[in-house]
Amino acid sequence: MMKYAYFPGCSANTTGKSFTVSTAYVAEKIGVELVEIPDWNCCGTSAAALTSPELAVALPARSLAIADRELPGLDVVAPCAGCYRSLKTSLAFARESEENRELIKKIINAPYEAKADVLTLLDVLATDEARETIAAKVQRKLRCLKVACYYGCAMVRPADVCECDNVEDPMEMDDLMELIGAEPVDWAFKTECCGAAQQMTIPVQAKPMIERIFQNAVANGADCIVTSCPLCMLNLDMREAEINRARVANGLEPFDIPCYYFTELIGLAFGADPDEVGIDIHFHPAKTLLLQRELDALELEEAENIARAEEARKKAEMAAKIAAKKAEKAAKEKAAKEAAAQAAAQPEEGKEAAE
Amino acid sequence: MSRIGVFLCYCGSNIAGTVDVEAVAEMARSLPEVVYVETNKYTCSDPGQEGVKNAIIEKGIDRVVVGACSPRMHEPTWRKLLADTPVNPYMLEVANLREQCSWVHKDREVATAKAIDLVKMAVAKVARLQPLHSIEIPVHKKALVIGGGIAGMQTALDIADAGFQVTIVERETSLGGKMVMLDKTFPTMDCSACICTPKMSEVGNHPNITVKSYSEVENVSGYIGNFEVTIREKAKFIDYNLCTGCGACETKCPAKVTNAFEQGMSQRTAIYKMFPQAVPAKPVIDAEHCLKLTTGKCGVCSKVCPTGAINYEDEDKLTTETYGAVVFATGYKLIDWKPLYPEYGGGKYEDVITGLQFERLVNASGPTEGHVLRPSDRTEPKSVVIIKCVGSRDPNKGKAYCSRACCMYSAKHAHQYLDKVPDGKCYVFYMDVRTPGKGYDEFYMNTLHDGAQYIRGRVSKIYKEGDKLICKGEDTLTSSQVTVSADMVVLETAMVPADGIDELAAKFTVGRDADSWLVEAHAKLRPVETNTAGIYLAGTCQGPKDIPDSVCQAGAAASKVIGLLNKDALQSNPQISRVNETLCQGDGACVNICPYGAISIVEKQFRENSRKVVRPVAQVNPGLCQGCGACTVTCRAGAMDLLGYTNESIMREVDALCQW
Amino acid sequence: MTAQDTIRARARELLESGEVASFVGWEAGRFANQTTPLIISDPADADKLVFNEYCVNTLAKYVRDLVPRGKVGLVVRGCDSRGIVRLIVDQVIKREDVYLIGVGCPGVIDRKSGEPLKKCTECRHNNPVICDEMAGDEVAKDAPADRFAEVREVELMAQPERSRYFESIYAKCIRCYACRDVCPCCTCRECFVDARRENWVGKQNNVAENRFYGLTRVMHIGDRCIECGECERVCPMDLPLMKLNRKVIQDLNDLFGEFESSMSLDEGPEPLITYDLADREEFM
Amino acid sequence: MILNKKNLTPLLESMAAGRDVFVPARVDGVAKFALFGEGVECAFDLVNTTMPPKDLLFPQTQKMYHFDVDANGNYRIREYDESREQVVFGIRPCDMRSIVCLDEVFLTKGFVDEFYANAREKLLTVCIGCASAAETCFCESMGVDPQAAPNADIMLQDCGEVYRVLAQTPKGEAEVANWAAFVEEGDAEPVACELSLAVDMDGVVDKLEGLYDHPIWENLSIKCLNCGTCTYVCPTCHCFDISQDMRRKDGVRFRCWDSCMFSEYTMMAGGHNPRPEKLERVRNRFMHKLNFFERRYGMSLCVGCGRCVEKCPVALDITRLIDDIGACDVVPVAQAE
Amino acid sequence: MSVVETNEAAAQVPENWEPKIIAFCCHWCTYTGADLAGLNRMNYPANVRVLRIPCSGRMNPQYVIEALNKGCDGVLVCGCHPGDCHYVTGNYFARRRMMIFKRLLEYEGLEPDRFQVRWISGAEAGKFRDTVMSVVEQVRALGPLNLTREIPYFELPAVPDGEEAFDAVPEEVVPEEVSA
Repeated sequence: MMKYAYFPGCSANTTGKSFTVSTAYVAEKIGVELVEIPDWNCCGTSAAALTSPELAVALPARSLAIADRELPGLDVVAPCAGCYRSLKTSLAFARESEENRELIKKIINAPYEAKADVLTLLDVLATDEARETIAAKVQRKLRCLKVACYYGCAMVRPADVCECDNVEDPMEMDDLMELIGAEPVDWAFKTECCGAAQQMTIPVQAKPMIERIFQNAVANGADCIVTSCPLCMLNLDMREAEINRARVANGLEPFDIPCYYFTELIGLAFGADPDEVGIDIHFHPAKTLLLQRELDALELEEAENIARAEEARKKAEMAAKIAAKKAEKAAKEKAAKEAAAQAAAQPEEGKEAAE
Repeated sequence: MSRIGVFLCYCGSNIAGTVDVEAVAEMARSLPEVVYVETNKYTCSDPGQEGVKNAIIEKGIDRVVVGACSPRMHEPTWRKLLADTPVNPYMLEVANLREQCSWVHKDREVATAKAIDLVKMAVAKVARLQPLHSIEIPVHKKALVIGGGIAGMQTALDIADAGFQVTIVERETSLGGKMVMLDKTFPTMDCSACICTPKMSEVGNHPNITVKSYSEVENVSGYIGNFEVTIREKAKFIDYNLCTGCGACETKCPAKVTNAFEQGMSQRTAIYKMFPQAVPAKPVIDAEHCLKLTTGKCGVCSKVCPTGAINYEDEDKLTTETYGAVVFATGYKLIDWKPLYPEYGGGKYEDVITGLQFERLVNASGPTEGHVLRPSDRTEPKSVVIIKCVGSRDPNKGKAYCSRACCMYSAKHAHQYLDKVPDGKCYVFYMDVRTPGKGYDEFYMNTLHDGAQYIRGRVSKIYKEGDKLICKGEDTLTSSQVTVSADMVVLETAMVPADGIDELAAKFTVGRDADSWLVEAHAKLRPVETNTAGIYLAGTCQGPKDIPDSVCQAGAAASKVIGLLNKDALQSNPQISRVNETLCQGDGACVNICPYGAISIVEKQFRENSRKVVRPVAQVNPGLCQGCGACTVTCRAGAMDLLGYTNESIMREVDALCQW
Repeated sequence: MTAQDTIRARARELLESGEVASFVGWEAGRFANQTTPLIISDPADADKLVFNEYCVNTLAKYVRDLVPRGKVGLVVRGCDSRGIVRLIVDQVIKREDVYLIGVGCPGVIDRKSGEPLKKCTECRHNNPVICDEMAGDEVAKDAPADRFAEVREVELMAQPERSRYFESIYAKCIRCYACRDVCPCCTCRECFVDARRENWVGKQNNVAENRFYGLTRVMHIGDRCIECGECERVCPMDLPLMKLNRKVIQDLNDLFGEFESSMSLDEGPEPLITYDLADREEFM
Repeated sequence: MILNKKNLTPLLESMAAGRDVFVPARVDGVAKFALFGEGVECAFDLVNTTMPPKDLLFPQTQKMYHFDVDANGNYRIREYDESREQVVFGIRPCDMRSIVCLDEVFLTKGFVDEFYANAREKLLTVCIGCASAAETCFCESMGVDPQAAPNADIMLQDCGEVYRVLAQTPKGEAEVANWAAFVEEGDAEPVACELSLAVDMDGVVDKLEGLYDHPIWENLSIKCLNCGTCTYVCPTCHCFDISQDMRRKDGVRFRCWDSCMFSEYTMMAGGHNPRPEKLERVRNRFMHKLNFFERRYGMSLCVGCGRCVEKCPVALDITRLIDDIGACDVVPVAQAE
Repeated sequence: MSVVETNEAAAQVPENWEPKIIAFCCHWCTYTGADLAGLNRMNYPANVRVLRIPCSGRMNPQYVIEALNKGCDGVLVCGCHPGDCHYVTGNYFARRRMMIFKRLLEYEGLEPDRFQVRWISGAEAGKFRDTVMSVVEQVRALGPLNLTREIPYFELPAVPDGEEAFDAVPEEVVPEEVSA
């Protein structure tokens, strides 16, 4: 039974609504219990560090302290990458030395042992137990859907805090996609920055960062981009229209790349209807591609069935010919043996006759 | 009773100016065991020295104190002077009355009092000194050069030309090292093989040089003049006396092995010559990949060999010889950039290659016969990006130092590329261009004129889009972002020491710095010597450098070796440690404190209280001991003492100073 | 089977089988609860061996004179075993020269006062660190309060007071060298005090010469001291010698990292005969 | 004549007027004879001091001569004489008996050691008998009466509350003469002092001569540490070494205690050592205590004070040796002609 | 054994008292630095006498005790900067030994400034001069070393009036015959 303390984060019921809905759906389906941390507070990703370093460390620590106290023994899951990084940095700071923990305790004036670990949703779903249940629960493989897995920066950097295996080329989400039948594409912008807040402050310079991501995805044959961070989703999905407008103005082909949360696709694979997993509230139209690919999948299946049937027929034919040949050979041998036996028997008859 | 002579010098007015030398002389006469005191205007002058010599002989003096300038200045002079008298040159103590007394104190009375103290200390010390004699250390007139690259070969040639026997130990199957892999050499662009292979054949045929290819140093003992080195000649499975080098076997061998010489861009057979002009020009069987040796099947080469030179039962051969001097010329290798730079693809993209790979591409005997074809699809790259300082000057991911030669050979690469692909575009991302040699900057200017586009900035990311390699970087001069889509990228990676240098250097107790480069005795004044006497350095093993510098160092190292081997014997430094065996308990505390490994524990037989006893005692190797005295302090019983600075003499010096 | 019986039985067996040439233990002394070291080579004497909470002496150093006669059997508690390790690491004897019968030590009682000895209250390793076999199982013992309490107490004194304190110590010393002769670290063939040529220490008994001897001895054994406390116990003038030894041990631990000397045969070199490039720099 | 114990302190104060009076006291935790004065409280309750009183007659380090070279270059030697009028008050009978031994060594047989002689003349010995004994005392076995000291100037026999004063020498009588204020007439019976430890000494001296190679020395010496404790706390040990402390042109020649237990004691030039091993050294010490001295001076050099038994780090016990010698069955060798 | 009385005579500072400091300098670096100070005609107080040893690794703590016992008021030990040692590792060992020894001496009541160790390279003439000047000032401030030591205070024996010296050889003494 997989049970975790759940830190939703501010985007859960706002911009990241579909992420939360699909996460709930998937979690319920594979039996992962996410117990929300009571009275959790903002993780401070956006502005805390600007005001004071102590605040940036203490804000997330308060929620972690509540988790330690209320939900002892449970690790904390923070699906949103921004929350994950803040919590993880605070945890690393607390575990670094005794004085650091004392400082935090003084600020949040509550006991805090920094026992619970902080995980991303990917870590949770990447465990063997979760993978088995996912594989078992898959009803419809999302075949011929080419996905470009986009991890963003917050989940992987800084490497020593986020304990990421390969900062440039992580594979956790790719493996999950393979599990549900999709085809992850090998591309180079998995952890490239999406411009995050800069999209608001210096949009002109930041726009190309997103455009490049789409360009590389398309260049490597991806149909869509799968991500696990509400902010990345926001930047990619919401700003695709603007970028397309700009491209059309410059006479370039507009992109048609929908973006999904990986939990949405897993939900689909479990047979969920797109609306159930929050695919209805995307900026860029996301359903048409799914239907298209569903159709392709069916056609592919059909073609495969035909091919398989053809193969079976051919095999049967050849088997029959072999059997016929074998029977013929056996018959010939029997005949030869009888002839030989008769020849041996004659001299005896001759001999008997002679006595 | 010893007869001490004290000779005080005026040094013109340098000492007499603030020290009342006569008063000091007067005091000295009253010191016990002092029989003769003489003052002199210039003791170091010839007449002065004559005066001292006569006084010594006349008065039968057996110990001498000279109160004059610093011992660092004229101690050798006084020692030579004593050599002509019956007095042993080490029965001498110098009181520094000039640099540390007259020159640094103004008050005449205070300076004289200090001078008196210094002379008293000197007299007290000289009274306890013993005559010391240096011993002769035989010098074996043979040199060992480790490494057969250009540095090793040049050193060996110079030593051999001076008439001494030289052995070159080369780990690879042929001489040549990295230089023979190159195509052209800057700044003159003359073909590397054309200037390297003649050297190789000269070495191969030189009567005084024995080349031990495919061999490594197994272990070492001994000291300067007498290095006992055991060399392991790995099994070649080919009898070099019979083999004519015809190459028939190489053509028939079915095995396919990635060719390290071609930087992994082509295949070679199990029985192979590293490259056509290899010296020795005979193949070697690679035991790991030869089907016969691994699975027992095949054996084609022995069938086709006209002279029957193949012998599958060949074994490693260990030979031990004594050498007078050892020269390290172990060279360098390129840093393994793949794990360090995932942002450049981390080795995923086949067309992101290193400088040496590029050298093989443009080399006529390389995998592409000199045509610049990119490894992935063997098409001619129309645009190439060269990135400098990959791994160099990068303390976070690579090495902090600058690898010195890459600025020049990256310009060479650009020039070669533009030369071979006239319509090609070449971009060079750089931080700085360092061209510190004769004709170097002109060479760089030519490359600029050829049309190479130098962009000042680092490449932050390389990714593949379609069949293009997109290089994202910045141009700090225009402070703008730059994206270049290239067909091929050449990384000029950092130089690091060759593999296995730590173990090899440890065997010779040669120091290494934090990056494992061998440590020279003195960065400026003794760049080719090491702290271990008799061991010298040449080439990139001492640090990144280009071919001209390597050859320079090779010549320097050779001259040092020749200087050493010219002597039939060496005078050992007599001021070394000496063991008092009755006190020594053989606990070995001194052994691991000696920086030169000069002390060993040996079992010896003694007669103690009319009983024969065998027990371990320490033994000092006069050739290795440099006389630092660290062992005398760790020896609690005081069994180890340093001649020239014995515990007793220092104690009496302290006593002499303290009792007014 | 008490530990004492096991020791007696094993001693007899070892001597009879000839596996050891001599066996070192304790025997009862003349007075009540008094023990004295006993070295036997005849199996019959094995029954004289005793082991109780009055075995005051540390036996390690006797092995040095017995090894020429052949293998030596020895009863070892915590301090004895560390003494043996010290002798082996200092190459005075070899490991195969001794056969060690380990025994857990409950702490030795002073036969007069009935109180545990000072060295036993401060003991941190009462079970043998090496032994060939155990006679009786290990004895749990809670670690002493504060290993460097005495040292800190002296460090807190003002400088003139500390100077007078140590001058009074060196005034009492009668230079009988019992502390040197009992210490397993002091195994030089000829001690520096007898080096007449260097004349480090004069033969007269005054504060200056006693200070020279005291300071030098601490510097010689400081990084190898096994803290057995024997030097303090045997000193006829009851000088607090461990205050000096523990001061050096405390500084070594603070400056160069924890080093417990003589705990195993393959421990690294002692702190003062090795170095670390990252050592603290305070002389620049 | 009797002296009430209460009057002890006033008596001491009066005696200390012109002279140094040494009393048994605990100084910095060490029981020894210290100069009576303020800050030193007497410890007559001590059975005996750790450091013997021999230090007053034969100090651990005694300056003998000062020598230098005078203006015209010849040697000039000046002798130190640090002897002063001293009183040792509270010395025990066994230590008084040890002074007899020291007198024999330093004053008889043809050479008078004037340093010792000066000190000895100026010493007034006031011996106090023992009412009780420590567990290590065995003076009776060595022929010492715990309540009597024939060679003491004044003998105070402990009679419980009072001392019985016996002036035994002219000097003693002169001294007692001016004790008038503190003593009363009358007599008292000295308390008998029983000793728990006794050894049988008869025949031991002769037997020792036959035991030269007997294994008892081996068993005894093997556990000795060869430190100098026993020799330095022993009241009768009198071996010394002479050395000098040089300065450039002058120096002091001094005498200092030495111990036959140190290997360096018998180290000869060239490295030969007649007593190289512990066995020879331990045997030599006990032979000197129990045999050599007897043969030369007719008295045992061990007074049974028990200090060495008390202070030996390895509890090497002379009394057990004597018992073992008694138990040996070796026939004594004929008397040397 | 007389009760310990620290040398009262040493406690009062004689009026023209000058601190006597011995400096053990390593031949390759500090001694060269000192010579360089001379070449540059720098000036520093003359209270320091330099004793040349091959390397700071040669510095035996027993020399320091000897110096303090025999009359020095301060001891300075100098060597090459760690890493520059001519004998490669000499000063690494010295650094550890001197750190421990300095703490031990201070523990025994020696004022910290009386025993100092400094790494001075062959080029740091200025640093040598400054070190000498600061050590001399610090020791002068501390006054004479207040440590019990008999050596400098040979109380000369009182010469009996009129008699200059006596014959070293005592008069003939006839040994009594040995008593039975």
